[in-house]
Amino acid sequence: MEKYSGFGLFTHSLSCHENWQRVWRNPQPKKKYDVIIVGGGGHGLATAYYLAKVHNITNVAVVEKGYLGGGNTARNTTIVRSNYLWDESAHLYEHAMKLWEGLSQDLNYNVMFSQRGVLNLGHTLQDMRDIERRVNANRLNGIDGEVLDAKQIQELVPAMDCSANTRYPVMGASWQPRAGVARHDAVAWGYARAADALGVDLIQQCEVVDIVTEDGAAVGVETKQYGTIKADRVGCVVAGNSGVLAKMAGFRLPLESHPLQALVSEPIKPVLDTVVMSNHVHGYISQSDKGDLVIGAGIDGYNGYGQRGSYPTIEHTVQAIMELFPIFSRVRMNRQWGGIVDTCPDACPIISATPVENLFFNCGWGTGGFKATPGSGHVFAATLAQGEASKLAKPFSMFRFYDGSLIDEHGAAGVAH
Amino acid sequence: MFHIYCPHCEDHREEEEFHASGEAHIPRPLDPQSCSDEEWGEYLYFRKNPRGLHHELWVHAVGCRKFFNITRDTVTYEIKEVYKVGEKPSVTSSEKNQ
Amino acid sequence: MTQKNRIQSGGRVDRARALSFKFNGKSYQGLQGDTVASALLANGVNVVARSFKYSRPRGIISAGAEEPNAVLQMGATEATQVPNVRATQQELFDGLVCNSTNGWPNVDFDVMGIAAKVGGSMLTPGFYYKTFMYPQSMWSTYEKFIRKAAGLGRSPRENDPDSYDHIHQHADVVVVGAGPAGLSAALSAARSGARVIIADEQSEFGGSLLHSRENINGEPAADWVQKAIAELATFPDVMMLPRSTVNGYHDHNFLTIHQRCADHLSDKAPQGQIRQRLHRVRAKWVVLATGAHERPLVFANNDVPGCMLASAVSTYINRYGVVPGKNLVLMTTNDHAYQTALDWADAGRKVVAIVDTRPNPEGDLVEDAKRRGLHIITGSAVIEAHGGKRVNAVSVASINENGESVTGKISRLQCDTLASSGGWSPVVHLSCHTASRPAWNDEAVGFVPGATIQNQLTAGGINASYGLGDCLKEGTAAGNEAAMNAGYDVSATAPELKVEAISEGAPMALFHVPHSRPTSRAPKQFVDFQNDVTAAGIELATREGFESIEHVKRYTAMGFGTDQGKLGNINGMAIAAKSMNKTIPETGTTVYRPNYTPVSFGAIAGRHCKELFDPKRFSAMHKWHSENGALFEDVGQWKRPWYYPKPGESMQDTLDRECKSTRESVGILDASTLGKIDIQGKDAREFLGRVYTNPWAKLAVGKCRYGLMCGEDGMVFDDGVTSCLAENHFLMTTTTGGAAHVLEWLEIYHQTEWPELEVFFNTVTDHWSTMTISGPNSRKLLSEICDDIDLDKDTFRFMDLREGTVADVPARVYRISFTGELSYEINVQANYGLYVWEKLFEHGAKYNLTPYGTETMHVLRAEKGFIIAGQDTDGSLHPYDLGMGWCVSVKKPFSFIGKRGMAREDCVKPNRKQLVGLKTKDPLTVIPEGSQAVLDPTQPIPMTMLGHVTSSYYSANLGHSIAMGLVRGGLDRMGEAVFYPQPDGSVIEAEICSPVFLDPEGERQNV
Amino acid sequence: MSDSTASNVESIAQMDQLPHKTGSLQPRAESPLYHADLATLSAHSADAGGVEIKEVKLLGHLVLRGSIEDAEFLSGVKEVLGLDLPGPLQSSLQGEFIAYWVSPNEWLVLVPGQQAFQLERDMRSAMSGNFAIVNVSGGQTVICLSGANAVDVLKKSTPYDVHNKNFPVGKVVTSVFAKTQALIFRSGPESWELIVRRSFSDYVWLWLQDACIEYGLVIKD
Repeated sequence: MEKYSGFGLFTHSLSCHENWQRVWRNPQPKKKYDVIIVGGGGHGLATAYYLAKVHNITNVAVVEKGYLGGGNTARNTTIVRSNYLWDESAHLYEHAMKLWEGLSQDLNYNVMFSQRGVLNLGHTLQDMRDIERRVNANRLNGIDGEVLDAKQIQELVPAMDCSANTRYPVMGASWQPRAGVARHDAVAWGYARAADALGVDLIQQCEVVDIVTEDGAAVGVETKQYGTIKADRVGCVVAGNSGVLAKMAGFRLPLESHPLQALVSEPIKPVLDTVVMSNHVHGYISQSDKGDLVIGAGIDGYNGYGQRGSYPTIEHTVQAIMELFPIFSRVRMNRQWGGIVDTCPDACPIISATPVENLFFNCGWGTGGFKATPGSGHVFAATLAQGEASKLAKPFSMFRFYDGSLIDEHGAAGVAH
Repeated sequence: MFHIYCPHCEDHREEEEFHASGEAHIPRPLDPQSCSDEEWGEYLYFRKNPRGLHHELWVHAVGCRKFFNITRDTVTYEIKEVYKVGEKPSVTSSEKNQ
Repeated sequence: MTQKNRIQSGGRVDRARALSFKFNGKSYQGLQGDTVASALLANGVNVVARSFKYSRPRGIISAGAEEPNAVLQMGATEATQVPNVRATQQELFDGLVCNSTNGWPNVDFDVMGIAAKVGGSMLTPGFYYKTFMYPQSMWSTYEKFIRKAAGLGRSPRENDPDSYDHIHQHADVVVVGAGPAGLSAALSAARSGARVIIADEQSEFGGSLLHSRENINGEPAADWVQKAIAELATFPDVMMLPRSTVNGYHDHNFLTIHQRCADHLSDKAPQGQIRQRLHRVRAKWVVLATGAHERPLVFANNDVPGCMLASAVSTYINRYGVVPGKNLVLMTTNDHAYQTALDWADAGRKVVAIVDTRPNPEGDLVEDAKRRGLHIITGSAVIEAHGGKRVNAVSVASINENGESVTGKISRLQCDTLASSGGWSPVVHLSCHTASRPAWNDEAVGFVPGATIQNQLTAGGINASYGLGDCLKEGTAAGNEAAMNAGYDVSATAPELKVEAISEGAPMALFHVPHSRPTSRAPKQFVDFQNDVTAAGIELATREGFESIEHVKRYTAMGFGTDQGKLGNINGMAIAAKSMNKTIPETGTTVYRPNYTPVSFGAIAGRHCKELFDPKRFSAMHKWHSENGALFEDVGQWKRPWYYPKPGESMQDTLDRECKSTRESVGILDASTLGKIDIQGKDAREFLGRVYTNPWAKLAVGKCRYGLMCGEDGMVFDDGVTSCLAENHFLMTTTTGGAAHVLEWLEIYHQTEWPELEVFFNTVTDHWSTMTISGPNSRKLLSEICDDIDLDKDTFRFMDLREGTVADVPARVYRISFTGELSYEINVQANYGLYVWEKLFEHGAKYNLTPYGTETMHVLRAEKGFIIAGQDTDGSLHPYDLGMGWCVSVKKPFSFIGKRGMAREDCVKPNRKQLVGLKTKDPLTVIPEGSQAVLDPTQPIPMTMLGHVTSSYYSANLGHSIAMGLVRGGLDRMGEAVFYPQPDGSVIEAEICSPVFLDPEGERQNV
Repeated sequence: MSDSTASNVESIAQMDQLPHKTGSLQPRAESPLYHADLATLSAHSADAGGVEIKEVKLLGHLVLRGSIEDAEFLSGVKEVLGLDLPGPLQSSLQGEFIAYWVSPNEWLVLVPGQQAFQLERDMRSAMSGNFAIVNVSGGQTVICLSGANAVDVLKKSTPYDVHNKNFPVGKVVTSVFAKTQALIFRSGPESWELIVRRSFSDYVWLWLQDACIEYGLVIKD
């Protein structure tokens, strides 16, 4: 793998950039792999990378129906934070956060991880109780965070209306300084390039139409373009399609797919240096390095695989942003779009063995998948390598929905974005 | 934004008047106490979540407050039919596993 | 008049009405009817912007929504700033102030431009990803510079003085676009009697006809437009919306139309007027008559000011009376653009040459040009433009037949304007919004709308039908079909419109003009002007393996500008396709998302902001609370009194006073916000037994009972007191925030699971005003204004209800208590709520009747260990976890909701988090709510947490702090110590105890 | 499942909720919009404008629940109110009484405030079986909108189609109204009635004032 650097870029500029190598190969699939990962999004590619790098399992294929990083990786609002309430999720997301912190260097690909901090606003007394609870839990779990009052928030975010004149005045917030945003596409591409360099086959335009099983165990996948590809273990990381893949394998998952919408403004000069999220007025916002205000909110209430939701959701989101930032009234919304999120009843993911032996699922990240990308890939790689859930993955078994050991991030008012 | 025919009001209404209430035709087990944890978990949480035709329960929340069923394509968002609670859908998926 | 490029006559501008405006601090004049762009061109302004990455000078390219360069900061005052206004769409008004957005110190002399000349060769696609990584710690510094350089305009720093509006529309036929196809569609639909809305983004209807030189029925096209508008105005059910862009086409034929009501008048909307209005439209049928955008050709230095779209040049000449230069070279792949050369010549300026990429052009316009003696160079292309801030020459060379290489020698033509036309791209954007994929049409060399499930028809340019006659015909047909589909009679036919046919030769499919040097070494050939995406960049992307068109777009940022790739996307796809040896349809398709053009956040929010962002719900006594100094707490949408501070009191002072007065004498709480559901029917009792965890079979008439409600998972989600008013009649109360959910909960079970149960649920939350008087003197107080209820403690007992009158108003009085004191909850019809409340105060003075709010209520109930659902619960606790097993009846024959759930394996295991009382070692220390419990405060991080403090207060009545909290296995740990580490490093020690801190025997409420 | 023999009159708590003191002793009743003080505002209000607004205060609001297949229920209503319960989205007017269809088993009947209790009693006596009557007079109010632009204000406020062709005089729908809901009744070519919940009435009033600015608002007491 050619090492990227400013100097390298300069060298290439002398030859008019005609000699750049391919970032990844375009291989024909082999007959059989040690591990096949279905889904070439950020999580799948990260899984492949860590399988090769940490576990030395390089006979790995990532099969992707469309193009790499083209699903939710390409559609999310790129927020990265780890201030989750429950120990299980906090440990998982903090694991991801630590990986984020060295990711550009690890991958030799600048994922533009910008630790500009995330504010989770509170507007009611109960919001503030929940914030205190979460920040205390974070602190004792070793996750940075503090509770700010309205005045401190105003100093951090001068553009926001922190006065008492709004419908739901800002009472305070949790503040995680290490949190931030990253460049979503670069995450997928960086993992893809690094995985490819370690020997992983990235097979795009390859749609899995069935999970091939023998004696109740998965032995490969049936693809539309290349027929059967065999594997000792199969890992599915197909947000937005998990239910469809599970159905192929003959079981159901405790999740439903919903549209999640987002929107951006036209690019404007820097006006917002942190990420601001409010569960109560229901919106969140950050400003990308390009200058767009990147805005999102909650899911649409119905099941949908359409990568689009309903317009009122967009309206409510914009109203929420206007409640927080009335000065943006004359700024204009450029584009809206939607992704498909697989949501679990407890707003926590599933990283799990399944009723089919050698078939593993990593899914149900709901609206919060992007931030977990490195952690998710890391623990799923360990799970696939060991053939059983790794320590951090264990609480996220799909079977928790039978015995009742849910990890309910809803109830804890964890803003699931 | 969907335009939904309410079979009770006998009128098309905007989606804003409705709430989606999830998959339809999930009867509460008649004897919950005889259910295993697994059966109860299935009832509580496990859904078909189809890509394609979906029978789902909606309520005309800002309107007549009545629940009813919709058969809708979850990809095209086309509503194929609406029918009252207790009635059977006439449009169904050809797939067996539905 | 210094408008050097304004011609003496012609166009739709009013030469009698001069308007002055400022651009980059300098004053100019334009005319009524101008856009900012036409006025700038009239004044000979060349450079309007600096490009984002390379800081190259940029001029106006187009005359419409596709403009990528002329994107300005507008606004005369801080509060009325608008970033990123497209000069080609903004109508000029007197006093308009605008500025370029990039360029320092100014667009004409830009320091960044010099830097970019040096470093520009490194700014390839992906350069961010390849650099700035080392050292890790420096990224945040690099990022600051990157951010500063990015962005176009800036946000206002003050609040918008204007208001915005939404309006709902319903139409049989919505016609998008009021060009020839749209107008004829609207006319035919309107004539059938259908309800029609026709919207167009421009200031006046007519579309291309506004600058056309063609005739309809022997009259100038613009005259036909006026007649069409006049006829449409005669139909009462036709709505015409100029200055209104259909921005989004959503599922089930829902459209959003963004109307600029006052943007053309002034910075700030005139008094009483709305700046912009968003129409939310439900259409039975939609006719898309959105026309087409001309494609520029991609050649070297094609961004030098003076390079323009051919049709835009015609528009400026014919519509605005502005010739944007002196000497024109036109490069075209098609006949249509010849009109531009003809228009230019008609305006009396010099056409240097027409460079046609086709070897043998033929067609009426070509012949026309030949007749007029215009110099036509065939089989050739402009391969490079020359000049800095304005084109001064172009290089022309012959090219091979498929346009892939330069075949002849290069000659140079002097000129100041280069108009180019690479053909037309149908405006398929709206048809893509509902996930319909456009389809490639080889003949038309463009994407046309693909299959859709929406009730959608298309007419005119969007179908790649560019002849005027075809547009009119298709429009009429689509209007008829739409009206017919919507149920109207369209049998009456109107006379066909006569248009002179123009024969056109076939266009050439050319996107990327070859250069004598390879793309990577040729001067920059821009594809997406706003994001500085070049042909070389696209080729590099594919070379590096970004082969999907989505990858190419994301890697290069092509199409991600505010113009959303209206000019560049097709060219970019063609270049990507060529570099991968694929066809365009093989490379992929292009999908557009809403909005078609950007929409102000203000317009999207409408009136739903500030005070009206969300309803404020008030009880009947709200005014009294405000007048008596209450501070309010938001609970759901309700404004509830939080506490009533007296002058000079701290919050704790107030709470201490309110708590003490209540326990010592009597306090009063407005409890009207609690949800109230009237339940009638012979199966009401059975129903209650199924939805509550405790038994209801034997609750006697006139009695009340507390109930817990769980989900099927066994977790508590609401609670409240339900009273038996009569054998088949109950009144259920819910939490304030949970009222709507509980009612829907009851309905879903009734309607879908147990329809056989005869029961009706109705909300009566708003009907009753509820005031709770609590404290040892509450009976005395009540007795003063209630003489028809026997208040004797043994007659009207705890958990009884009575009917009578209070202050002469019929009332239901419930002897229930959330404070542990003797309490009466008085319910009267809400129209009398304030009256009775005031009467209580009239009589309460002698008992020091003290109003208290939610905070004191919380303290008083916590002294008694009563939970608040939503504060002490979080959806993960079942009744046993709360120590409320007494409220669960396992004996009920029906498996009530929650019973099975709370018996699951994880729910019955020991050591769950359980709700207990907490007594701090230091009685004056109040553990902050949300503090986390540990057993070993010295354990290194991560520490093992046992649960958190849910409720915690200082109790003035007890003289020490009290708290409730969750502790793992807490119910079996009474007397044990737990520790609460605080952010400041201190640790609060507490002892686990019963949550009932006061009057454990419950004597006070029974007095 | 109807085998109940206990008369509805006994098994349901009926309560006359209006005070009976008269004259100076009569308790003061306050309609939901009392606080907006429309009386004072109307004194200063413009005489002409596109929209006229008025609260119809303190009517009796009775919710009737029952089945249209229950002949006794229908005849009981007819006997007492003199009207046939209307079908979906329809209203039925009889003298001072008007019934609005709300849902397949629900109607709202507006009657003079003082008659509500007696009418409830009479209806209960006239029927048996599975039905319910709920007095909600304190919980909602009627706001009349009229004038040439009343329809425009409605178009700003509700997504429902209020055009003549879809919403003739006499029709009634419950729909979204701004961010709350309202029962919307067309009482005449240019007049409409909104029935809104008490706790939302201030919000609706604020909304209406704002939405009417461009048309001119006339306030009537």
